[in-house]
Amino acid sequence: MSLDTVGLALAGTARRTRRRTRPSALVVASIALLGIVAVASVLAPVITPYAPDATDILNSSAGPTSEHLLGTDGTGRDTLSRLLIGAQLSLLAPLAVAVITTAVGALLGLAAARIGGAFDMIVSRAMDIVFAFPTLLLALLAVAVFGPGLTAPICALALGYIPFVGRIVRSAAIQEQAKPYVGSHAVMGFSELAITVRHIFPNIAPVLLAQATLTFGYAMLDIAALSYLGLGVQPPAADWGSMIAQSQSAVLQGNLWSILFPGMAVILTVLAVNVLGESLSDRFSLASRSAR
Amino acid sequence: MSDSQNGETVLRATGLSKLFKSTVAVDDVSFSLKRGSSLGVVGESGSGKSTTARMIVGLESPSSGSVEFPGATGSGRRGRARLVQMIFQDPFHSFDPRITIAEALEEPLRLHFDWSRERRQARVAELLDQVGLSTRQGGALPRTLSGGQRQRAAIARALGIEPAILVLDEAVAALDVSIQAQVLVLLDNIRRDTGMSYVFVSHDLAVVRYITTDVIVMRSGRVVEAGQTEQVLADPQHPYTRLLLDSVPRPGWDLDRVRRGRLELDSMKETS
Amino acid sequence: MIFRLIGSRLLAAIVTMGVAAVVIYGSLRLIPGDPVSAITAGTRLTSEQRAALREKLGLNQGFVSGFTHWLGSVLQLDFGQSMVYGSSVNDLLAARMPTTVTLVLYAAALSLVLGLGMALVSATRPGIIDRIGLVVTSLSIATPSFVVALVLLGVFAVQLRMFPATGSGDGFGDMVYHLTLPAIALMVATFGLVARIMRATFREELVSEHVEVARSRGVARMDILRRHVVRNSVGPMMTITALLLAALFIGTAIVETAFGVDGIGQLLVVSIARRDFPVVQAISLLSVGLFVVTSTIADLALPFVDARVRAVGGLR
Amino acid sequence: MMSTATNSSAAAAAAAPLEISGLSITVQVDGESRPLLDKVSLSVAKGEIVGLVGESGSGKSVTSRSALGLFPGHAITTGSVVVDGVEVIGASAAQLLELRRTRASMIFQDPRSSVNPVRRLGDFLTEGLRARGVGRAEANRTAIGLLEEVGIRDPARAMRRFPHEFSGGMLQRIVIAGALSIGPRLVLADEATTALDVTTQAEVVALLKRLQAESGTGMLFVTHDLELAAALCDRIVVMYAGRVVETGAASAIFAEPQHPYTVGLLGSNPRLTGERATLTPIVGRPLALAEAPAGCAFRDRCPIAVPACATEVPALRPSRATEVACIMPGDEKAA
Repeated sequence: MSLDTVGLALAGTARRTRRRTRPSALVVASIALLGIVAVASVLAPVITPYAPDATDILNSSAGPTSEHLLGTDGTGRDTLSRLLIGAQLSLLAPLAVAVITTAVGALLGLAAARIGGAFDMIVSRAMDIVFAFPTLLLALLAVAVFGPGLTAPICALALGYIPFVGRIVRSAAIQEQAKPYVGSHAVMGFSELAITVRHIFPNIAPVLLAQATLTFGYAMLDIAALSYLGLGVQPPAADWGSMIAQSQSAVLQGNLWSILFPGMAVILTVLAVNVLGESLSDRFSLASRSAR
Repeated sequence: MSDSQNGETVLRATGLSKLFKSTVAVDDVSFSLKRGSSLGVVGESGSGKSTTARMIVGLESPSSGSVEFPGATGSGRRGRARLVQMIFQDPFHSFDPRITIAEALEEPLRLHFDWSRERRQARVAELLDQVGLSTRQGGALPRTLSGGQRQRAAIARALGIEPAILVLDEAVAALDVSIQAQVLVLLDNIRRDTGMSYVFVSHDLAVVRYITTDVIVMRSGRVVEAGQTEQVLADPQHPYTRLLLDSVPRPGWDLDRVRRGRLELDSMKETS
Repeated sequence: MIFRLIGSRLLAAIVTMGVAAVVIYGSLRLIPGDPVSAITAGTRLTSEQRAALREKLGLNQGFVSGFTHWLGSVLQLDFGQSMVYGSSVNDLLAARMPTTVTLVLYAAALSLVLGLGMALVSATRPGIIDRIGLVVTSLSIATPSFVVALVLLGVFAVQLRMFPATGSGDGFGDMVYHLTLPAIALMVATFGLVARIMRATFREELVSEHVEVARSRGVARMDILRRHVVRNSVGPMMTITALLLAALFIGTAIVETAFGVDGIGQLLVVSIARRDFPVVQAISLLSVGLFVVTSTIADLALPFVDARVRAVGGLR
Repeated sequence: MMSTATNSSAAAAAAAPLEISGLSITVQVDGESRPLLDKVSLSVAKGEIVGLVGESGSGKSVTSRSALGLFPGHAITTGSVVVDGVEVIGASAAQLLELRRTRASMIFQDPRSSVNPVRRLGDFLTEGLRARGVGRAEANRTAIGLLEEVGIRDPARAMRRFPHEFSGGMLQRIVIAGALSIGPRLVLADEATTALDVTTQAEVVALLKRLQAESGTGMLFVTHDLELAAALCDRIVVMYAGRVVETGAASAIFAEPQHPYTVGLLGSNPRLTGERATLTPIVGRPLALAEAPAGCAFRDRCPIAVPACATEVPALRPSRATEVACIMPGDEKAA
């Protein structure tokens, strides 16, 4: 959903009022969940009980059994095995988006804030223009041009999310450089580059990390949507989005089992990532305010 | 005052002006500063006093006019840093929150002096001692120190570069009264011991009287009165200076005088 | 001052639309290899037909002249002919517009009512209620609309048979009935963000000093909420609404596909799969245009709800 | 612990605008209780301006806010705060609303954030009266009259304008008009002139003084500036670390301070006239009650402290012209 992307822009600027000093149980649980999902996806080829495309026709569209812990889909494929294998693409694609977006967005935002003037105006205007494209539309356009697959949509999404990261980094940097310590360092003879690298960047890094995390969650939803529409991952490869798409016919026959686990996988992963990102951005706003 | 008459000139501002978009923040301001003297820049909000301070240290560039440091050899940002340092009003954000006070004090030493690590650290200890901070406070992060302690640390950091001039922009305005007095005494002693010159920007006439030898009074970007501090405060020539003085609260405060002073000033504006 | 503001905001909107047009037109030219064979993969064409298609898409001209030619038609609201359906893009869009507009407005109404309501309750009731609100909104933000769509289909259409599983109905009443599940699917996936952002806005107002002053004057709680908290949040509310509408429009691509609703969203997905470029370009322009128009309106309305903007002259 | 509300009109007519006695406030922060005020007592008589002076952490703002029942969250409050005959501690929500609408009002530090920026000034000025049920036309008339009183030109037009169209000084005049609109018996001014320029401060202080004298209302003037308090107020209450340390006539406090803290405050202020004396600052930093040592909270900073200062909290007792909470007051004249 591209409304989620809107949140990135606004959530970062809206001050949170929650205060937290130690990581809450929720944050710990989120980190644990993400850790398990990541490890499981890496080990997937070793630990899957069945081949992901092996069919067990006699047990199709089944609920959890001792043979198939999470049941089977409409063609009798083992849901657990497919979930584990699907996790690889489901995690890697948004990771790529988050990494590219964060790197480019941080660089642009920081440069715009520090250089200012016409450069800032051009960068900000360009980001405004990209912002007018819903991220999902950019991903769909990429498919229209380059055909179904993940590489083009990943690049398109990375581009689409740059304004969110870029704007937040820019405003955080502008806020930071207004503090007298930045002026002090200039008066002490340090170069602008040294001040940026040694002081401004480290102080806004938590905000950047929070945005990277949130971007990962949003990109995951976009890519899952693309695969659900049949425009992303192409068979025989699978990710969670395409698993949900393949469960649609079973659902229409009244069998809800087949959507439960892939649906939960997406929701819980995005939830965990968002909890993590929000706690990071809370910590940052807390730190910057307790300094007053 | 004798000490301000004998010293050589270390700073000369000539016809300084600053425009922000279409508003004139500073309008044709000139003054000079002698070695070892302390110049007060007095005014209310919008007087251009802070902008003037920022032009002296190079944080703003003048739209016209010039800031010269006669007899100075260094050039560029690092060269100017050896000549003039600045203390800001807000003690809470004067330091990078991630590094300790001692590290923050050592940073400029590394930039400006080719010293060994031991020598730098010895100098940091000396600076902390000079402003009355303990070694333990030096090892702390800025946020664990009080406003007054941070302002002392900021002074120590500036002293480390051994500048000829220290610009203080409302440096004691944010502090509690009892802390403000401590910092004023410290500043007064430092100037006496080191022969450093001050440009002391403030809205508080009593503080300016305590810490400066000479003063310029600014209003709407212009200098309306200049002279030796004691003389200007004892016998103000400009109606605005008189109004400022009358406005300072004291027992037996004559608020009617303030009203008349304001009327006089307003009528002046209309005739000029 | 205010006229300069309006002027610069309109100029920005026009520039954005211009760049969007270049990108959307240029996408056709970005196709690796020969666009015509890529687009028509799977169908057998004579070389005359190929040449005609090349001519029609403006591919035998340079980029600039091709673009100006295309833009000229678009400005006359002529998006050309669909390569799949054969009919004009305008007819395809016009037939589907009522359905999609209804769906977007329906979902927006649900999302705003629920989102703003939750935001107000969460902001004014710290503690357990606020905490529950945070969990619910987090879930909403993390849930993809197609998962909600499938669950709604399985439960309410297939098992309980309360709502139809597919189609968009005949007549307005039937259409609303058919669009209820799709609208709920969109709402579930979007209200959380509305609630989150508005909660932060309300909170910020609630702790502001003018609210403290009103409290110190004995102004009743409801009046404080109405006159100080909600009133001062109208600006962000308008921005959210503008963004929400644009997001819901592109979101229809997912739920219309899930529910088999014959609207613009589904048309977009089908056209992308079949690389029906004239249709894709038209809907893409529509999507960007919707965002530009709604956010420009929100920005231009801001000076009327917040007098400060008129004076300061900043729109962002 | 909680006195019952005395609400009879006969009592109200005779009552002082403000009577605080033995007020202690403790707040719960992260499961720890943190004391803010310890047995604060002070009063404001009709027609009197009382200065409440202290540095950060002294509890002066908490004390003044308590008069409106504006206590910090999770606070345990003991003692008594009586405003115009109405007990605030333990008062019902309805009683508090009535108190704030009719008896007492507050002027805050920053006029720019005190007034809702998106609403017209007329809304701000009439809000207090409208909350009480006064009709729109009558509230408008009162507000326009008050704007004239505080020196706003073309008051009818000002009612339709927005806060950002006025300077800070003008806006604080409007805030004062708003505070006086309900005809309060008590006005609380919390650093009401601190954010203003010196010349503007003088004008606003003159205005406050005139309006207060005309209406005969009582005023509690909270400030960190002892000289301003001495210039404006009839009596002064000096607070340190959540306790009253000295109180007396303004002239007496200024000319003959007894508490070493008051002496230190005066010694910390550079003088504008007379000899350019050396400053005699107080060592250390001002403390809040929660971090203060046992016994006299000031003893770690006090130049004349003796071991006995640690044993108990000194009570206020008369000493020369003031009342002072120190076991050896006035012994510090030399410093």
